[in-house]
Amino acid sequence: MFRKKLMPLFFVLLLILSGCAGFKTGDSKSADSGDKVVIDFWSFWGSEIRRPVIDKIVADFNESQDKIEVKHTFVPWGDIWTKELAAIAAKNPPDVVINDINATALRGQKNQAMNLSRFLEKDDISDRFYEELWNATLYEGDSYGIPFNTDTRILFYNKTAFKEAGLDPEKPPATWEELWEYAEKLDVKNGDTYDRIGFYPLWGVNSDVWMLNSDGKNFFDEDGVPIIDTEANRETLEWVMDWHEKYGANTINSYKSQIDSQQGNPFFNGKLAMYVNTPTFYTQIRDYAPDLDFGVAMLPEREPGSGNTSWGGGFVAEIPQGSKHPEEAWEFIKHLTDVEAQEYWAVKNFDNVANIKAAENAAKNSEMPDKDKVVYQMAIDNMENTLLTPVPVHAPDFMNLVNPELDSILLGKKSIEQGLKDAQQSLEKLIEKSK
Amino acid sequence: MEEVEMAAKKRDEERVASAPAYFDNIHTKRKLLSLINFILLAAGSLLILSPIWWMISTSLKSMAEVMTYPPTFYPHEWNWGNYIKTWKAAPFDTYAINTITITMLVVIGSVLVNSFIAYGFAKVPFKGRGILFAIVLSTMMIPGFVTLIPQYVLFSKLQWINTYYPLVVPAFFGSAFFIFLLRQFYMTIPNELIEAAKIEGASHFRIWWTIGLPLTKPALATVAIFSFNGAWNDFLGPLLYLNDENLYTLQLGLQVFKGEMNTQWNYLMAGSLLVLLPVIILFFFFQKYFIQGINLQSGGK
Amino acid sequence: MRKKLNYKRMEGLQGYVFILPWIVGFIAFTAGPLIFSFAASFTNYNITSQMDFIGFKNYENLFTADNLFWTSLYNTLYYVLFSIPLTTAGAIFLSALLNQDVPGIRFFRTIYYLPAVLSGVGVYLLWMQLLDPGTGLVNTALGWFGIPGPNWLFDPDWTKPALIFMKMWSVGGGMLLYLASMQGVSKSLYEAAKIDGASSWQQFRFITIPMITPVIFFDIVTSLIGGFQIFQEAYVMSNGEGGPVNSMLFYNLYMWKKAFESFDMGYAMAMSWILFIIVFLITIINLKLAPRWVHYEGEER
Amino acid sequence: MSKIVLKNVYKHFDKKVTAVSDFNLTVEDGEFIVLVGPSGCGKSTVLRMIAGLEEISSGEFYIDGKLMNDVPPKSRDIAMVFQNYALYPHMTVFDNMAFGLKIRKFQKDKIKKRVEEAAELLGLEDLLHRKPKALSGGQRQRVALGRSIVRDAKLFLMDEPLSNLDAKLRFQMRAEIAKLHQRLKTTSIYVTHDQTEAMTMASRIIIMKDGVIQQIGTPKDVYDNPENTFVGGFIGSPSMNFFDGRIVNSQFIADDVHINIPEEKMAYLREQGYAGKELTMGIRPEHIHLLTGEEEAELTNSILSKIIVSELTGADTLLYSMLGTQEMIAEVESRTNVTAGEDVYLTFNMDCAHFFDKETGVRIRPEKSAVLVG
Repeated sequence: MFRKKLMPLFFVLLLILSGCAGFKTGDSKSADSGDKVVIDFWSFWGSEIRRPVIDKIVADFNESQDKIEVKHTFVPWGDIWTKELAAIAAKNPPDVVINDINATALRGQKNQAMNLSRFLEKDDISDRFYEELWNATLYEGDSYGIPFNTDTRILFYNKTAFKEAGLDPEKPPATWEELWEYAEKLDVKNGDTYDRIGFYPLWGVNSDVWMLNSDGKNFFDEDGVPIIDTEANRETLEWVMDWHEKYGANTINSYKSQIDSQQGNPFFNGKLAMYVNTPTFYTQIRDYAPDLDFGVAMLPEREPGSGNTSWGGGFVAEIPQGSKHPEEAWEFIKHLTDVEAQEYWAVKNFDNVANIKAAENAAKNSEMPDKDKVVYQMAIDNMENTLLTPVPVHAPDFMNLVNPELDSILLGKKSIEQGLKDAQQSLEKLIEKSK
Repeated sequence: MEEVEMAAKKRDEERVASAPAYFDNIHTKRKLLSLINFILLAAGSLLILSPIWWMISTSLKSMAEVMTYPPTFYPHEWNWGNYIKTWKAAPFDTYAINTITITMLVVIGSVLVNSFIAYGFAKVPFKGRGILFAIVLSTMMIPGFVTLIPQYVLFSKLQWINTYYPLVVPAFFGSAFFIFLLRQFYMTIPNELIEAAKIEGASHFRIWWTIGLPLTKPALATVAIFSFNGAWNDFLGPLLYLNDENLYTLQLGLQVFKGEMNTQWNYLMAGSLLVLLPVIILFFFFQKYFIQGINLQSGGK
Repeated sequence: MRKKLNYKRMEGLQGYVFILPWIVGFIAFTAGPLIFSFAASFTNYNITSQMDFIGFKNYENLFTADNLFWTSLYNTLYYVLFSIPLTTAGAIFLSALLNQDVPGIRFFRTIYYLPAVLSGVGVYLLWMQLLDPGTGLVNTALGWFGIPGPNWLFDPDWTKPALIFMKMWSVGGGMLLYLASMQGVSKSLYEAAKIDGASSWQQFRFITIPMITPVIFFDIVTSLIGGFQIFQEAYVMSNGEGGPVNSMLFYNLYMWKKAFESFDMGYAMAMSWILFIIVFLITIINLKLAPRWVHYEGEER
Repeated sequence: MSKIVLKNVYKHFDKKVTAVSDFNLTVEDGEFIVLVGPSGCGKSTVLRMIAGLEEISSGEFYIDGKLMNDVPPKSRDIAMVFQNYALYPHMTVFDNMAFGLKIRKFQKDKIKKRVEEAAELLGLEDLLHRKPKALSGGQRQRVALGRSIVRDAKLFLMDEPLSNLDAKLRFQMRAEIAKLHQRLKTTSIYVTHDQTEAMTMASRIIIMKDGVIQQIGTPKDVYDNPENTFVGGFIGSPSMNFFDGRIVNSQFIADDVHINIPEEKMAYLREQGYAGKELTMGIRPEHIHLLTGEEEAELTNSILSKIIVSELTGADTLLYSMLGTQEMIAEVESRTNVTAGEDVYLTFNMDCAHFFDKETGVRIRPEKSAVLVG
């Protein structure tokens, strides 16, 4: 009986579907409306907060002129780049894609992103952006993506807890030593467990950020030579290990899994007094713990004078290799990274933008509440401390080799000396191999 | 059928051995086994359901409560409105229709075509059958990533990007997993049945249609459910091949709740549960096809 | 001289007609990408800018200069070795329980099938919470029995067991297969066994198990193939990094990183062919061993 | 009208195993041929080749003079009953029986008429709407028969159709099949490993071993004149006694026992050079008689032996004893009160004894001309 039912059903379905939109072949882009050139723009901004903002920026651009029509498509976070890569390989890519800033040079080297020099020769817009960001887009002197937004790492601290512990809420810790002292005072122990933890450095960031902070140096020098086995890094890891011993693996892992899973954060209800994260973490405090009295500060220095170096990243707008309308795409990118769009983005999303002027305007924007302004200003101020760690083009997967060594050290399976030495060696081997 | 898992069985046996003749009574014994079985299943259900309870509970919390540390076991405030908000956060109506369209076609294709192919591999002798079947199996062994790019390029050349063809058409050419599965089921059909039909004058096509299909109904139901599941939950396919948001599917739609920095857990869980619901309902009612299975041996001994 | 088409040859032709959809699909959609990926494994292909022939260098590097290759292979073998027997036995056991006449059996079946339907990133993130060493449900539950739960995803010794544990949760998919196949077992066989005085366990062991061996075989072969390709759970649960001390760096995850993070596609393709050979050999061994224990009712005597 | 001929038919599997070799047979219209032999002797393979389920490796197969080698089963106009009946489990009895007719596009009312006729013939009228699983073994067997009958095929093939039935049902169905054949007169080929079925049903029996025909003949023929020790041993129950011995002076000497050979038998044995040689003597149990008096024993060709087991089968009694070191069974009247342990005199009816070549097992015949097999 089910065979008798199935066949007719099948044909009826086919009939209906032949008229369905999903079964019309042909290049969707060929359906250009009138004289306008339609360009495809892919981003991963689909949430109810971000989507309206980017849509507005796109709409503004579409209205501002009558030659180009931007079609914005949301593609899920993370997977967007797999899709982009496939589309580039098929020579049918979109015209503008938002991508990770740290791998821009790598994509330039691999010929995935278009060399933007020919546009920049006509309109040099490089001075719009923070220098560190702009440099990250360069491969052999040419830019392959235009910075859109960025981030940095700052210290959030609970002022109420500070007061309870007898600390001055307007005087956040300035050095690693102070951080430790403060944490000692902020800790509230209840038997074997903690009611409040003062601070733990590896929640929110990894140990590489602290190694960067310790001496302002990345794992590679300017010439791409690995410099991981250094005195500063050894000291940093010793310091991290001190924290590790202080709280013990059980407590640390339990909190960490909660923080990593992006569900629940002990900082919100005062169970954690100090926490390092991006300035945009503020939006979560604002939304989920509106009563929390907190302050923001730069990352402490390892020792006075060693610098408050922080770590950042961000996203660029790039034109994939093979785009059919690079000129029009460039026009749109210019709009996307110009002051007006950037300021709008910054204010509406409370996000750090790459455009310096837009960022500064945003910090003063009347739409921003005072508390927002304080954090935002801190983010801007921290930009000069902020370093990026672009993916080295000759060893893009070096973290695969470094991470396990760092893990082993933290798990006590290797000594700090041994771990760093091994990391250094395997990086040297990797560089050697790829040359 | 009376087979019961070991532990319960052993316990039962011990009891029977030591107990008075009362337990020798077949009905009592059967009832006892059934009770043990029920208790085991119920206990197991709790294990299975607890993660799902977590989803449900999260889906009803406010984001502020989701972010509370330590996490709460049940919502303090039941935000039923989350479900409506979730559905409205993106054009989920359209996504649902799209997903149903794709899924229906994939299921029909999978059930019909794989059964057809599997019959050939199981019941029609031909030269090179073994080698071809080995090739079928080996296509399962190549990791999908490495063919992802060339396959995309291929579909792009066919002008199939941004259509449902790459998602639907391959289902009409068989999948190794289903071919293998159905072949295993066909192998349990006695050859005598096929031979009898041959002698009665039926062609292989007729035998497949009148004997093969009805006799493998439980397996076809399995294929239907698996392929439904696969198409319904497919993420990578729609992600790669659909460029127009009007063509997006539910799984792609769910991704709007996940951003680069934070995730709207309550909506994501509500959305996941909503997307899950039709599958569960379908399964619940489709089960009868397993239960009314066909006794292949009943024609014989 | 043209050979006369006798009816056996005609039957053979019919066989090709049956598998024609697969052949067409294979040639149209699979063969090209496969050949391409094989060829590319001998090049430095990076998808976008280069594809130069470099002979066996990729393969050579894999075996001689890449520790992570061996790490990922070890991790994958570990996972396969433990997860396959556990999930297979679990699924058979579960389907035996679910194949009984117990009140509410349809609900139970649906419940146990639930995890198999729930797929995707959301579930893995959910499990990260459940496996939270401090406040997670798993360790909380273990605590009730006085068992101190391990650090699961933070302890390199426990990451893989955690994934296997998670896999056990969703044995419902396999359960479905076994349930379908158990319907084909004749009641009269059980009746005969009962008359012979077989206990429930003996009936299960000597009737049910042999009669469903074709599906057990299917399950083992396909889960082996699937097990070697474990990816998404590790990718999500280790934030794409491979977990503490690379303990979750499975073969496919490493391959993915090579292909889509370092864009060393040629290398990834070489890796995929090595995996293919490993899985292929294991499958061949499986197929060779099959006649010793797989019982096909439809087989020639 | 259908006459079938198989000429020099061979069947090889995988080019290595030869399942059937040099099979020659002519079946006249209306005959009921039974292929009998131990399992693995190739009898089912022969049947399957006739049905078209197996390819004929070499040789020719004709139905009514038409070469059928390359004709597909559906066009051979045959019907077949399978050992496990091969009923379609998802179809009712009616549909099972109607299946072949439907495929041959018979009109609906005609199908109905034929099925009902067959059902009546087999007493299945009340079961037509049932499915096979709701039938008893005997009923299923009838449906399988019915399915073949409705087709009104030229040739009727049966592959051990009774082997799954219990003894009583088997007996009953055996008679029914025989009756059916008498009524329908369809040429039939029947495969069994049970020699009793073969003896009772066949118009001619074909005994096979290791893919080779051992003997073809009427039941009486093969019983009385087995072509070789295999046939002699296979046909008949209890089976024929065989004794190894030698011929000395018109006497067959096995161990210490001397038995006189009748002169006419001795004549051709001598003629063919068996005098003084080792050979095998075969004698059926019913040709060994029990003697009562000692005097009688001295007069006739008799031996004294100790009974090991005495078995009453109903009409007869089986006496197990030893001839020297070789086992011997005698089938005697049931009324004799011989018990185990008793010493009795047994005599051989040597006119009914057969002599077989010790090397080849072939029966030594009066004329030297025929060597083996027809």
